[in-house]
Amino acid sequence: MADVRTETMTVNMGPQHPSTHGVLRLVLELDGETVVSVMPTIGFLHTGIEKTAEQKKWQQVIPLVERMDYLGAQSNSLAYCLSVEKVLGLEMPERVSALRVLIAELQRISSHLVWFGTHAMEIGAITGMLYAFREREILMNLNELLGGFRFFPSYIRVGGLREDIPRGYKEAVKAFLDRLPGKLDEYETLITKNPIWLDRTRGVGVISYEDCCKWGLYGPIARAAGGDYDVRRAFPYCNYDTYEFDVIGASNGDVYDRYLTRMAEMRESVKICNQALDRISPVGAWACDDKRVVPPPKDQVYTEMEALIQHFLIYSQGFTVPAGEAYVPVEGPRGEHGCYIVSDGTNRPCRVHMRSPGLMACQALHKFIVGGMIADVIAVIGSLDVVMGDVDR
Amino acid sequence: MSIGHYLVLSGVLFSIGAAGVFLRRNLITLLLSVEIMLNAVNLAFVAFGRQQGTVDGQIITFFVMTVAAAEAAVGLALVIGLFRHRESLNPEAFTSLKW
Amino acid sequence: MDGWGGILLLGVIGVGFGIVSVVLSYFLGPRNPTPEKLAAYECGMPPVGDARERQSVKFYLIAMIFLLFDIEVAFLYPWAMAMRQLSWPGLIQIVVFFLILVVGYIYIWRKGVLDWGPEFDPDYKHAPKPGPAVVKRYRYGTRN
Amino acid sequence: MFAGTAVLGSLLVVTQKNPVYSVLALIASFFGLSGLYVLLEAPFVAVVQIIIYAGAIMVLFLFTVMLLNVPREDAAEWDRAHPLYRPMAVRIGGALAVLLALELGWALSRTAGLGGGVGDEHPAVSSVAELGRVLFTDYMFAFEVTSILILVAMVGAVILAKKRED
Amino acid sequence: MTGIIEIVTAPAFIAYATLVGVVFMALQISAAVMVYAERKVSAFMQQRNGPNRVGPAGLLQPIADIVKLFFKEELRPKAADAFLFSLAPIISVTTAFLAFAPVPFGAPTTFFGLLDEPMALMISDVNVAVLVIFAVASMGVYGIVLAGWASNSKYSLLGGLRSSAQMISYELAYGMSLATVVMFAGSMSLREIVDDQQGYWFGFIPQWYIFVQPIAFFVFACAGIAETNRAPFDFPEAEQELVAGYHTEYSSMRFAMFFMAEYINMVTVSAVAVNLFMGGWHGPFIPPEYGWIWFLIKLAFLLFCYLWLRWTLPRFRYDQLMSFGWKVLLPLATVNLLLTAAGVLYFGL
Amino acid sequence: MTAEEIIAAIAPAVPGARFEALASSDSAVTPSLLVSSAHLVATCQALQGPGLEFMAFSDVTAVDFHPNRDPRFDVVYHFVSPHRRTRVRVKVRVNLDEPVPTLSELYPGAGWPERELYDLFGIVFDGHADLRRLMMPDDWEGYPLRKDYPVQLRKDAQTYMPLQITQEEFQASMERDRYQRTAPKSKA
Amino acid sequence: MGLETDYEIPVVTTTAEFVIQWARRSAIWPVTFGLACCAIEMMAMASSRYDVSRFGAEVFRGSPRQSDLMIIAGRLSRKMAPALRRIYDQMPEPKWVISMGACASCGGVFDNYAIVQGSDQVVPVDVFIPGCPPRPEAVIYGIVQLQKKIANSRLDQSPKIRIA
Repeated sequence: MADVRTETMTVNMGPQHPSTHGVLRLVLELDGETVVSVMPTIGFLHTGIEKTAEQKKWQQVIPLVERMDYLGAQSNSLAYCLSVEKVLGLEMPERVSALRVLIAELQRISSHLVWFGTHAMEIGAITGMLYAFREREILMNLNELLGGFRFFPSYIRVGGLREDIPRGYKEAVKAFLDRLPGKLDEYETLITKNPIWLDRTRGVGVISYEDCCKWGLYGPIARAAGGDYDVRRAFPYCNYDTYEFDVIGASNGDVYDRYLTRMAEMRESVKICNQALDRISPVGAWACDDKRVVPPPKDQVYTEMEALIQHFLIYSQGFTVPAGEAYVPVEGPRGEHGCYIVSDGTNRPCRVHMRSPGLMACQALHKFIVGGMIADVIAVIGSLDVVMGDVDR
Repeated sequence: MSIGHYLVLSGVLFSIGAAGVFLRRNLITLLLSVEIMLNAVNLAFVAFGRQQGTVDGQIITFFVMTVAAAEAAVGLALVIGLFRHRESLNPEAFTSLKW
Repeated sequence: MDGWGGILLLGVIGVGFGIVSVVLSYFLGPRNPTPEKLAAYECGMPPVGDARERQSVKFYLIAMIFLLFDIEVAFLYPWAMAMRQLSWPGLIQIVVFFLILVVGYIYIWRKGVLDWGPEFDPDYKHAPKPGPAVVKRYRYGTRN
Repeated sequence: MFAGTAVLGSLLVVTQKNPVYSVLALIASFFGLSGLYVLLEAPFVAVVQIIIYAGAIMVLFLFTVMLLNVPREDAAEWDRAHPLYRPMAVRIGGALAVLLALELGWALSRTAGLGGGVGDEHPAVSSVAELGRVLFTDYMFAFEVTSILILVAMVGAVILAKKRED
Repeated sequence: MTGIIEIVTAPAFIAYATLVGVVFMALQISAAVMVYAERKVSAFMQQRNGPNRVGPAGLLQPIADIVKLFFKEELRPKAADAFLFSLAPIISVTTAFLAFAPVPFGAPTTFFGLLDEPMALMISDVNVAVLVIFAVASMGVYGIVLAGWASNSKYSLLGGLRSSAQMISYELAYGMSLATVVMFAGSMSLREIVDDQQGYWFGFIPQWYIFVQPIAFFVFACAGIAETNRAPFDFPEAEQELVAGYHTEYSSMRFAMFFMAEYINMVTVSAVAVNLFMGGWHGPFIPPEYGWIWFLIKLAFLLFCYLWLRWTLPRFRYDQLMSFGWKVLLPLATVNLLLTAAGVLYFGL
Repeated sequence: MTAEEIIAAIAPAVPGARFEALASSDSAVTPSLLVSSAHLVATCQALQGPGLEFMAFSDVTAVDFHPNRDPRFDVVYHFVSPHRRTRVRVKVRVNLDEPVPTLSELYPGAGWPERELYDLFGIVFDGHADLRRLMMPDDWEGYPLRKDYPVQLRKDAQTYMPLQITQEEFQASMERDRYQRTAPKSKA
Repeated sequence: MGLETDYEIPVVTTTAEFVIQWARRSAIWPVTFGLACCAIEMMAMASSRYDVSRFGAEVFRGSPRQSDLMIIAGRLSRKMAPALRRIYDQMPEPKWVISMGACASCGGVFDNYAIVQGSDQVVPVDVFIPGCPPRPEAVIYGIVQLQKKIANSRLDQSPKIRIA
């Protein structure tokens, strides 16, 4: 209708906006408070990581891919390492896999905590954010203990891990895992049954499971819409099939269900972490024993000529990966993080590509937003848990 | 202050309002001018009521206000409807009785 | 009449305070305008179009209903003050008054004037009523 | 002083070309009038004047102005069809207004007994309770009719404004 | 001339002028205190320290804020309407000050015998005080709507429109709840309403209207929070949606004035609530002469509740806000009003 | 499910197409097959068919083998069947300036990744509704992810933004400026 | 303009200068402007463990009109640079910029076509904070350094150098 058209208003949201999770830009067409159309624009954080990775050696790519999805950093590096190892044909010892599972699940908790904090803050419960960041600080400390770095420890390496876990790490993780469920209860008392929260999130941003598949939105979004697809179960990696845990889902596919799904996922992650902790012996293998990739132990480097040369080679020109390709999906905090690598047989990758769940979410944004209100836009973006580093790469 | 002062003021306001109605070519300003005229009348009512020592003047003022409010609501709704149709606020654009 | 002087005085003080601080700040602050600085803020993007677009008619309707109910409230106060003298007949009057207005209230409610949500316009998608929010747990069991 | 405000405000209403300013000037004018009401010892009317006129009717006007985005069109209108550019309209309109003013003045001058101070003869009735009593006894019927009026206005305005959206 | 001097030098006038000055300053200071309290209370709720570097325990923080804002550059977007852009914050802050005029904050006092006859601790004792508060509240809309419109920025405009629509929607409920109290007390003067709440039931429950009129208090509190645009109705401040709402384009002192107006409005609404529902300055243990201490205690409690809500509750969505105002509060207030009227007449209270 | 099984299942539905099973390091989980770009859409339709049900779009990317191979680009699609828990990789080999049919009709999720490939590789997708640059600024030159594009680029950062408005909007803003100029207060 | 040029009475202006600069440094309101990973650490800086509010700098304002400090938190892409510049331009003076992290300061690990190699190409930067991302303590330290810089600057010295 022509009249209605003249009464709409075009509003530009982002790139600098308090709640577009970084630098997403949305051009919204509003009729009063209702969103008539939305045009997302991305690329404000395009970092050229995939191009830069082609210039780096295989092992050097890890810090780069960690900075893609900066909240699910170690899920990214896990996906990358797994796919390189797939091309190399490496098999990891059980202890390494368990450690990787532990790290990936802690990363998931950390990412979900940030998600919870920002989501709560965007709907107005600012205090929620500070509570979530309080717990996240402990995870940051754990990272620091592990790799000397709060954010991007780069602890997962091709061929295993960087080094053995430090003394006291298991105890520290255990203490955190014991603390977390109580704190999650605290968040839930703050929010889950809050009538305003329910009003804001129920029936908002609904998507069906079929649409999720078509638009490539796996992960918590699809599971909240009724799917049960979880990479950890469907295509197990790191021996996930030997862990006892539930895949969490819900049925309505709205913002509230995504909230519930992620909250319950954190509890499941705690379960997995506990199981992984039980499997990790205090000392043991922290890398596979492939001489091509893993440098020999320090005492051998100091005493044996071959070991010294090997060490020198790995650290100067890196290792070569036979020509081939592999795509390994990993269930990251936001969905399927997959890494597609192509090697042309040299010591540098020919192509590194990360599948980005955030890109798909941004692309499908109009499915969630159109017909809703401005406030719903915020709630939806929060519930999709978009990380622009992951979207733009 | 005599009642005459109030009445003169009321008359001046009324004239201003009338001049607005006659001179302006903007429906909204026209309506505003009508409000001025109503207010002028109100002032006279209250002044007379005060002079007579009754509250009737004030009560009539209430009713005038109610009428003014109803007039504003319906008038502005008409303005909106007309504006959507003609994209103009000039009353001369609305000379035809049907569209 | 006593109190009104005070209100006027406070109003004058308030206006004066406002003007003084705006003027002071005008002279005290640095001043370095550039075209970008004076452009409208749009999250770091060049402004698209003009802000003085037409607004939704809903705002008008809300103001209109407010105006009419405001009169009702204004009539309420004299009644509230005189209620004890007027006794039951007064109450009956006001109830009748309200009942007539309730007709209008119900009418505007049914017309959707008070609804701001997406269901207001049939052009937009209806969000299905969400079912009970239950966390589903898919038990795969261990595969080993 | 209040009278000055009222007159000045009203003049500005008529002469401003931007309706937003007109609305604001009218609000100022209402404040002047409400000050006069206070002087006339009708504080309740004064406050209701502010509440209803300044607080509600003018908000409605302001919303309409914003809704229609009038200033731009009005400016264009002003350029094209400024009344001062159209001698005929000015002459007729001005003549009518002057005529009206004269007539009012004549009527006033003919009326006797305007010299006395307001409220000299009778004590002021500023009690709201008294007002309410009279309103709900003597003017009972008018009061109930008012509600019908409001109802009709409400329905009519909703129909008119929403017509195009159905 | 001498007459004027006599008036001006009369103790009553000096006391009155002092009173006005004190109230004015107190309101300004209360805004500063509220800024500090807001930051401290939020810090307390979020397990933080809050400001503690600027002055002792960060007490000078609000002063630093204000001074900084004073010396900040004034910006007026090119497309903005120059006059209205400057006028809007002035309207906001003036209405904020004005609303406090008819609010009493203590028993009439002679200032320890300095005055011949006791003077009411309020600026203006008018017999339609409740309506004056209502009227001033309805004027506050203009500051916001003009700020939004004059800025000529979309965020401002949307923020201004939605918050003004919100304010007028809640004004009705506000007026209704006030009317209920007026009807109950049979007076529109806040002083008389407060005096009507003296005494105790059963010797220990104070005769506050909050106990007889809990629904009216609830409606008043909701509407009051919405009128002052505080969480969970803080749409103009909805940073996450419209950046900063109607004052997106405001910088420097003009922004500070909106800020101040918000806090002063909070204080005023709380003060009105104290007077209407919580017995004003009446309270045990403290002689009536020092009733303002009770007043301040009650005020502080209400203000703390304000902050408490702000930092715990999520924000409503706009349509929910509007339907809450129109579909819940308004009928609730109306029914409450009529029932109260019937009750008053039936029991002959 | 191996690549051969998949080819056997879809071959009847795509007449005239020649499929080739490719070896890859992860063929146990993700079998790869190669089709010509002409049969891509039909192949994907067949993949959605019964028995395979690759309903879910996972990813599309491209690889540039510039100096080493003649059809220089591999366009690589990944599809998943969430409930059958299988995945498949479909490859198309194209050369420079050789368009690829778009899959965004079949899998709406392919829309932006295809735009990304257009942006970063310069691969044109036939029939794509909205083929614009996605990551880079609209006025960017070159396709950064090609092998013959430098990684480092020494050039100054742009600090102004070209106005991205339509002609009508521009005209409207000119109109508005005109009125501001006639207003007495403004100086210009 | 105003006090900026008016320093004929040294005692008054010195005191006034002290007070003004004290206020400016005590109430630094940052604009909410997160780009990438560093933004998360910036949020951590405001959260309970690090609590930048102790320095009066926790009032993150959404609108640049009301803020004093822009923290460029993360890598600055070429596409974002104009927007960043625009937001910087829209902040009222006096204004300061902290370049947070390696990427914002010099491009960091991302020495490639997409990233601006140092945000000082786009806006004048007052404080560079190293780290990838810097720890919240480092950011707070950077803010404290900025406070020192403000305290030691004179009112009549305009710190702004126009670039581009």
